[in-house]
Amino acid sequence: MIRVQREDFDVGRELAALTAGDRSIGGVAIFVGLVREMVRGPRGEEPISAMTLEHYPGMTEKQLAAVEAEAQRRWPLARSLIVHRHGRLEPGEQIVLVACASSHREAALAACHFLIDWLKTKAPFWKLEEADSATRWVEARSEDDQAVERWGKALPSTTRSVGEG
Amino acid sequence: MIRVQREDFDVGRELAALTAGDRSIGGVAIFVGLVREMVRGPRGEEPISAMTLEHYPGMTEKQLAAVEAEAQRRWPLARSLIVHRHGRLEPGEQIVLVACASSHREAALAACHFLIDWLKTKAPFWKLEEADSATRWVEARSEDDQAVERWGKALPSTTRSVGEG
Amino acid sequence: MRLLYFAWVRTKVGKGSEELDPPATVEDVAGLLAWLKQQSPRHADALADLARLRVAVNQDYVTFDHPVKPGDEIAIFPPVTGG
Amino acid sequence: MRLLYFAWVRTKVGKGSEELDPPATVEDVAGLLAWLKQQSPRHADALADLARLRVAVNQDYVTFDHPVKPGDEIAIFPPVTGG
Repeated sequence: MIRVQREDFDVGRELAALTAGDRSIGGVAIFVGLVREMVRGPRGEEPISAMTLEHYPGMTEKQLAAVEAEAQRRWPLARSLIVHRHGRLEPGEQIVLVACASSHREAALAACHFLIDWLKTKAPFWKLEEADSATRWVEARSEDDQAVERWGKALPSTTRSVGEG
Repeated sequence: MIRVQREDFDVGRELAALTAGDRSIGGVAIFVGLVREMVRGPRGEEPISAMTLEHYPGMTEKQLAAVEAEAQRRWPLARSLIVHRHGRLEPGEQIVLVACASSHREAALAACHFLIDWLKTKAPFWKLEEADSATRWVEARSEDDQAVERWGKALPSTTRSVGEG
Repeated sequence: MRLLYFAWVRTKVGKGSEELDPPATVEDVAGLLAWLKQQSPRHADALADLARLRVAVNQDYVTFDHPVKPGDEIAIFPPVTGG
Repeated sequence: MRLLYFAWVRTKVGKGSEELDPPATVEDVAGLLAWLKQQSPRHADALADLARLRVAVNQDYVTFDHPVKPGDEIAIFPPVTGG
């Protein structure tokens, strides 16, 4: 299941809903992304007061559903969940939740890792940071591109970027 | 931090307590183990009505603290938490929680994976399954031994088993 | 043809979306980007460095040789930074 | 010397712990296990297959050649199955 929302989420409640009624589940791997206060700025590490997540409504849901389907295809998952927030968030706030439930612990852990790596490079979100009453768009990180490459070939119909053509 | 307890835990509340006050945290990787209803029995997959987790008080805390310290040594973690329950648990109940918080997503994910793998083979817990009004002790799985081997050499003072000598 | 802009592409162009009818000679993404640059100095500035742009046609990532046609929803944006 | 037994080692021995004073000739884990087997048929049954046993001395895993001495807390149990 995927959700794109402004509202915060409660990980305990999401976990209970995800696993409810399925007693084949032996493990749930979860990743929660938070807004960091210190970020890489033009003059090294510096604090931000907030960030705003812009997204592309419609495409976001389509891409998240595609990466979730890919995870379900690659690993034997009983259930999975992606919740991604948009709008203005302050340091310490939750941004994203990925949860993968499986009878097999390895499948849950690998699928969760895969989903957060893919999200970082495929989901159409953009972060605008506020620092010292100025704002700046966050640059994509080459580490994130490298992290996603470990998972092998991307889905041809949904994930090619311009530069790869 | 480590805790060994009979009581259930709320993952949302544990997560909030783990990250409170540290705004350097960019991601938290969590693993929650649940009691599965269907287990490998002598006649293939069969349902259990409950399991009882026996543990070695004192050594459990010592070993969990050692694996947590090893994770802290290997990865730049801001915070970490292991909660392991003991006593009688029914299918669907939570058994174990591992949570690793870091400014780096990869560190959080790897440390969480490491901790659950180590727990499985090092923490002195034993599962007694109840099925059809009979009980049986769960056998250790060779897959778990293999899973932990990927993380390289164990701590010499705490983790050698008899068979490795 | 519906054009959508996000993040700094949006702020540079000065709007989040617009309806445009490029000439029939515009057959693919590369042709569309070249034509769009000529629409205003703001478009030219936003689209100056093609290596920093990603394009989606009908909500799927595409390469520059992907065809475009009337009725398509075409989004232009920087590399994504969510998660 | 305090002996602790867990899981099926405990149920086979019939108790979770006992205080024992092995003779001075018992110097390591292997010697202790051999001596324990002679204490009762239940001990002999519980400790019959050494390959299925793990031992901790003072709450650390040890190998069979690890020394044991009076005052030690020595636990004998099957491979662990937590998590």
